[in-house]
Amino acid sequence: MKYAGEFRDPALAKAMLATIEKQVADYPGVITLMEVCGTHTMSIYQHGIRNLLPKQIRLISGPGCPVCVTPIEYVDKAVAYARQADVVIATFGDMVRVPGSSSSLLREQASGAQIKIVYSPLDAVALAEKNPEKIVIFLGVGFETTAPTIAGSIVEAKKRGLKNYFVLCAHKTMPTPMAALTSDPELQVDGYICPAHVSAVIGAEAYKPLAEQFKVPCVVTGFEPLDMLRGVQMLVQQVLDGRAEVENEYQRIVKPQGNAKAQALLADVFELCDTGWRGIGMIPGSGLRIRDEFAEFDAEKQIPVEVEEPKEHEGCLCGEILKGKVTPKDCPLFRTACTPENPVGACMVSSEGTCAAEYKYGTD
Amino acid sequence: MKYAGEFRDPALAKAMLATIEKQVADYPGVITLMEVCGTHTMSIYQHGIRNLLPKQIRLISGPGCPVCVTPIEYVDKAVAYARQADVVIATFGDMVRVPGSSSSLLREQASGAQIKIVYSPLDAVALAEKNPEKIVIFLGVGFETTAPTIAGSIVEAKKRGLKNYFVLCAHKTMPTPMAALTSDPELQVDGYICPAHVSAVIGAEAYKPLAEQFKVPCVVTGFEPLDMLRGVQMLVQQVLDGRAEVENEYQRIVKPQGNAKAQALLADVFELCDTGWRGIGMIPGSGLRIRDEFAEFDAEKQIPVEVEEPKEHEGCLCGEILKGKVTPKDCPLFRTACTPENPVGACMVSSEGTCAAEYKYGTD
Amino acid sequence: MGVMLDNPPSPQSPPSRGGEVFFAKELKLNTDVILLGHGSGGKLSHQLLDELIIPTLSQVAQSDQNDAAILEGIDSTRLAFTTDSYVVDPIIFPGGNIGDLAINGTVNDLAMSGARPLAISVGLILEEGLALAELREVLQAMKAAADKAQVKIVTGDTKVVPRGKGDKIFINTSGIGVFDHDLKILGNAAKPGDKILINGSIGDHGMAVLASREGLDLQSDIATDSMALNHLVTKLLAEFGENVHVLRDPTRGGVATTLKEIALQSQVDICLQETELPITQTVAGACSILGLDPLFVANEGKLLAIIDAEKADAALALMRSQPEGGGAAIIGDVVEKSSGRVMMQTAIGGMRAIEMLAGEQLPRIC
Amino acid sequence: MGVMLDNPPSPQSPPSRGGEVFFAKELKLNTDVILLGHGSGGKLSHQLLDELIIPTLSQVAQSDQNDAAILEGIDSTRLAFTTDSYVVDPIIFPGGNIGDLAINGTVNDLAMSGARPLAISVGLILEEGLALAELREVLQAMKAAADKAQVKIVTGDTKVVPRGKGDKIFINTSGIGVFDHDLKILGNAAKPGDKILINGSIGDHGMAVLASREGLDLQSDIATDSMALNHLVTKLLAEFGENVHVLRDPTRGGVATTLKEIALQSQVDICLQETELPITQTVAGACSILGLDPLFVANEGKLLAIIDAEKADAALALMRSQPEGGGAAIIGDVVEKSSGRVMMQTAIGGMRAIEMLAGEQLPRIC
Amino acid sequence: MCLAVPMKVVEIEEGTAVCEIDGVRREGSLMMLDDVAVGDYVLLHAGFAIEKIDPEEAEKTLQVFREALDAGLGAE
Amino acid sequence: MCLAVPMKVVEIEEGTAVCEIDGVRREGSLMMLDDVAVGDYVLLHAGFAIEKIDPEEAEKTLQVFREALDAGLGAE
Ligand code: SF4
Ligand code: SF4
Ligand SMILES: [Mg+2]
Ligand SMILES: [Mg+2]
Ligand SMILES: [Mg+2]
Ligand SMILES: [Mg+2]
Ligand SMILES: [Mg+2]
Ligand SMILES: [Mg+2]
Ligand SMILES: [Mg+2]
Ligand SMILES: [Mg+2]
Ligand SMILES: [Mg+2]
Ligand SMILES: [Mg+2]
Repeated sequence: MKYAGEFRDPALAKAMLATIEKQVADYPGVITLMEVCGTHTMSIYQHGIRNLLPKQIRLISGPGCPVCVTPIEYVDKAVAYARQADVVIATFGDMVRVPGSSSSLLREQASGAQIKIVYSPLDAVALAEKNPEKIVIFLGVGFETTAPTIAGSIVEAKKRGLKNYFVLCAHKTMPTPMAALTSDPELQVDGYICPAHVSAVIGAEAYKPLAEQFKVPCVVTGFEPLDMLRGVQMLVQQVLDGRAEVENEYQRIVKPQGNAKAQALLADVFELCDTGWRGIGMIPGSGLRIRDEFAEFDAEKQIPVEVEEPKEHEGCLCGEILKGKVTPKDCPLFRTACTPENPVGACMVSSEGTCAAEYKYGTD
Repeated sequence: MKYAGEFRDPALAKAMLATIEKQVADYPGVITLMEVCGTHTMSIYQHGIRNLLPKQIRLISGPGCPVCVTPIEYVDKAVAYARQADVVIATFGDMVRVPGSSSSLLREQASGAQIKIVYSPLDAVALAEKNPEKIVIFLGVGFETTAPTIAGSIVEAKKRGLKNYFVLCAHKTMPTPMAALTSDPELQVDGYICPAHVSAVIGAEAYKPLAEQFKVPCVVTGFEPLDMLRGVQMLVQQVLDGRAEVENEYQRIVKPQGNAKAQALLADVFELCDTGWRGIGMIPGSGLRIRDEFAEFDAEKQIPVEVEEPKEHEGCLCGEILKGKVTPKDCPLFRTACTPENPVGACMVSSEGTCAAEYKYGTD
Repeated sequence: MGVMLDNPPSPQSPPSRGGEVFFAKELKLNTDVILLGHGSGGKLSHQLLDELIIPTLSQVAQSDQNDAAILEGIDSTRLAFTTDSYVVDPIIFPGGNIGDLAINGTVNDLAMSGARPLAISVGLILEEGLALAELREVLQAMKAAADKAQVKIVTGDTKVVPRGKGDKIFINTSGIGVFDHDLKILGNAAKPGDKILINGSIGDHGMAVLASREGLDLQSDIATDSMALNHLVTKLLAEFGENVHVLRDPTRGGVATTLKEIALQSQVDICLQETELPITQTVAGACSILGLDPLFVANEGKLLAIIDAEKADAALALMRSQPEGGGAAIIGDVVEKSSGRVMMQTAIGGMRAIEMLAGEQLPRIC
Repeated sequence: MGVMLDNPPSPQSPPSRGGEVFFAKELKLNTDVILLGHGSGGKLSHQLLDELIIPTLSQVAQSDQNDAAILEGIDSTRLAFTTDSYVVDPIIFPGGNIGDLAINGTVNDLAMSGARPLAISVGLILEEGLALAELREVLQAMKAAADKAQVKIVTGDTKVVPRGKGDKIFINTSGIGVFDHDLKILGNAAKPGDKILINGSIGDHGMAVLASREGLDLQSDIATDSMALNHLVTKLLAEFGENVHVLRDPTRGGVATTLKEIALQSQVDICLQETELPITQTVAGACSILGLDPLFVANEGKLLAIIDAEKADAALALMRSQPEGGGAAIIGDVVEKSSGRVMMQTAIGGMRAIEMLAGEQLPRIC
Repeated sequence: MCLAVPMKVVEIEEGTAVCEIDGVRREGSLMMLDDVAVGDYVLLHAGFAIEKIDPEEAEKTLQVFREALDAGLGAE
Repeated sequence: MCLAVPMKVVEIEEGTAVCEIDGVRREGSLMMLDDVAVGDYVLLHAGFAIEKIDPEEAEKTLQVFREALDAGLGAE
């Protein structure tokens, strides 16, 4: 695995760990770093990074799993669509287990709904083209990494003249919630491990206002273990130096200005909107909605559906976890009532969710 | 089984057999009686009647199995309809095994066609009502016993305002082909065992022209073993007496004029037409077609379909068998290439067919 | 799963898995139906097994579950081994369901070889969306049937197929039997002169299922005859030993097909007496409406016993004295060495041949 | 069907039914696909059996077919008994098909208990419309796999379900094994200090099937690892006897789920070494595209052997010398008595827990 | 194609009769018959009552047989 | 939601690249990238190539680690 395998080299990892240990050897306090991207959360657990780091470094997880932060109303709406006879729900595999107020897509599939897990939104477009008698609704969930691929699918559907391809859109954008979080006086974050692939689209410079306004160090960091260790090392160095800059560990992918074509695609198809984050609440200007020019592909505008009253699950600490205030083990439901096969809250449903990652990979 | 069990009484059967034996004890020749109804054919085999009769009496089978006499083009058309995506073929179980030129309904079902076996044409009407997105085509095959039930279903579909119920019509009528057969100089029939339930509709008098024109005794006969024995006895007596009349053994059901309401239903929905009989050929005025007033239910008029070139199976003696000229055992394919599970010809396909009955119940 | 037959685990011991994550509240939490994940082999599979399937069928602790069950203390050098899959629609019908059917069917196949049924395996293929309540009912019927037949369910497997790729539930049962005697009960052992016995009425199972199938709209009180016959066979063999030549259960294809099979295997002619066939009026009525012949309709609690003529009456008496044989009858004879014909003398004294079922018996009006 | 294991019928003897009506021209006449009637139990069923299934799988003459197979000359007081149903989609995939899978799977389950596989039953559930050519290919693969594993297919059953009520073909195989030794190879026998061995690379089967499934559009040369492991087990047991504590095949749920099961059953902690896991580059590549973890992907020709540490290197050497074990590796240790945790030391030296598969592994992009 | 069964009418509602034979019930349309009453026997074919059964005629037919029997015919 | 895999472009046709990783191939749309050539490595996400990989930058990043290693860090 070229460009992945090299970044898992054990000897190099040990050298970087030693570098970090040396860095903080005399540091008396604790440096709290937040990874906002769920893929980072996964990677930390998967490679067992947390227990390799010196005790002065504390990693906490932020709201970066797009499935986890999707409001329950969205899941309920997807379920309601799934129940319509001619509708096929096309989705990435991540969404199908997410519990809505009273059901999930997997549960609806068991009752006869047509749920098709695809690898790419273009596969959903092909599905619509192949089944003109069906209504294909793709679940548009994800950050700036994924949103352009859905935008691309809409452009493609338009090009092919499809009348039966729709997107149920709940895309979110990244730096905005970080600013919202940082302005929470309870939250003490000494530095941000900034998302790898979101940044490939939006560019490293996108975090500049955050770094400058809140005086918080930001390092765009890749997902491989070496990347993560180096990102931590760079953040620690900023903290030790008293700097608060945007640095880019992941220069092999992420450019300062990001991917202009992907950004143009996003801007063509979507526009910013206010949106709710599960566990956090409404964050102005943090979502994407389909522009009027593409309203013919907007499921919500084209296909009426009645949705049940949303009902959040009780006792779940997801909101606090998404803000990085508590960890899964602080939740009384963790591992007892709430498990990956029967998730209570959003953080347990996606394999990227903080609770799911802790459940699957946590060692104590 | 009231009105069935009594007519299977062994002691009474033996008494009637003795009566017949006595009747023909001194008769030097052979009396050939033809049952024209397939249900008689079945009954003869099922009860083992043939080998109970004295050797002076020879029973031969005529063209009375409606499935057997349905032309191969009809099966091909049903198969072609079955291949249309939205079509459900509704039919009595008897039709599904009949081989067309290259397929059968059972074979098409295995390829994904929707074939629904019903007990009553009214069940097919209900099926159409319940599945408005489907086109339900009922296979209208049968003589005057069955044709009124299909007429009834059309009347019912009209009453319910159904737009998706159709009949593919190949109904045939009874006395006409008997006349056609009898005029064949090769055929030597000394008396007709006339159909039981066809006669319930058309009435015993319907055979009068036949009896009078061709000087051939006719006895309307029930299907139970006692009925059959008595029918034989009555025919033998006419032969011995030199009479050629229409008599009615089955008076508990069959009236001289038949069932006027059923006849009216037939006349309302259908009109006579020329039609082809498998193995026999065209017989003028022997078929029924749907009247123009009910054209909206006529599959052939409403639903265009392309049908393959008909291809009859080679070596089959069905035609001769339907005319009563040879018996199945005279056919070289019988029991070898031609079996009920892989029928070559029409007489093997329906359980009423002469070859099928001989295969299933014949004792040598 | 695995079980030592000599040391069955105590039924009190609960499933002994790691933490509380395995307990019932979870199963109840959001699975009123089977989900695809219940066939994944992972945690949902284990939950389904631990919460429902194993406690219902066998009470084997999870810690005793292995790739294969171990049967100990086998003292027979001869084994009977059989398998059958059950695919009936509907899965629940008057008098039983697919669960007891699957146990009784395999118990009977073992018994028909003269073996004592010892252990049964259960392979479930569940369709996504199957109601857990239906599954529970089926499993409970399996357990009750196994208990009644005194056979243990020792190993199993559960798969889940996507909705529309199955039909609620398919069950395979395989069975092992041991021999407590040296008799050879085989389909090729019928001899001229033998009598043909059946332990009760014909066609009940097939007509019960058909009548309860959607669309035919028949109302009747016909119930399946599904029943284990091993105890009856044990008594027959104990009493009549080598005078019992053939035993076979006339399931799919009915009495006609089964007798034709035996006639061909033994190369004999068989003659049935129509007047002796035990057929209930209700079954005869339903058959007459649909144009079916009860001789070809499936039975699930019947056996055909071909027995030396000298012992036939005594065997009939024994059958009739047993709960499984109240309606027993001698229905025909093996008449002579031949190529394997089956005939029937009809009520009025005629003779007709009996062939195997050709395709399926379909409701017909011809 | 029935077969005397000591007196197998000669393969030359043709099916010995009545007349010519049973021969091949008829089967060929109009059945390029399975029809419902092939499951009726009647003549079409017999034709399918006599023309295709029996000649392909077992060559038992029809006259020897009974409700149960008879196995003679059993000289073991202990038996292993196992069952599995196979429901894979697609039924034919790179390197194999559902047929050899079904044989190998049951052979392996017997072998994992330390038993010598003796006899296998085959229960087929065919979907109306299945192409006979596909069925033939599957059956031929079954026979070849059984021959290779030196196990006999002795009894079987065939059902047909209506189109849309099945998925081409489901196969149940059940198996009986006998013991040539007194060893107890059980899932609860892992001991602290033991080494964990695997006979080759991980995840090949699951990824081969997934990659050949419609819609994912992956191209690769990944082939199933499906293989019978009984010969390998025989050698391991002959050489290392009671030093072999646990054997298990990591099928559904993969290596992770299987080790978690063993850890729970034996109440021990297990620690894997990520760097020691044999995973081919291609499987790793396919997993990374779909976001799957190879530890949870199914294997069908692999065994996990938990072996006394002292013999682990010798056992590894033996495995590597065998055709089934060329890629064998020691992948971890049993570390201590505990409540049954499985951990993995990652390549960079971190530690992570391994749980069972939760639901199904779904292709994901998170 | 002419299989028909004699069944007893046990209920009538809106042109449809519930017909019974030996404990088995099935609905049949009365579209082709007038004056059917509960207790009558009808011949059911493909879900339609196609004719009533005349008990007197049935009896008369059987009488012919009984006379033959009484005349000593068929007695072994 | 940001799983993406570095893959080598082995074929390009009409805006679509065949991408390969260790013997596994999958098509990816080039809608978001200009100037992709066969032999380039791209990051594939949900069927789209979302960015090219810069080999020099990759090398530079690894170099930092190698220097730490050469400095004797992490050696046991
Ligand atoms: S463990 Fe479950 S209930 Fe608790 S915070 Fe996490 S998702 Fe919510
Ligand atoms: S046996 Fe077959 S081929 Fe011969 S006449 Fe009869 S139907 Fe035709
Ligand atoms: Mg196993
Ligand atoms: Mg069996
Ligand atoms: Mg059986
Ligand atoms: Mg299993
Ligand atoms: Mg179903
Ligand atoms: Mg049997
Ligand atoms: Mg098993
Ligand atoms: Mg297995
Ligand atoms: Mg069977
Ligand atoms: Mg299918």
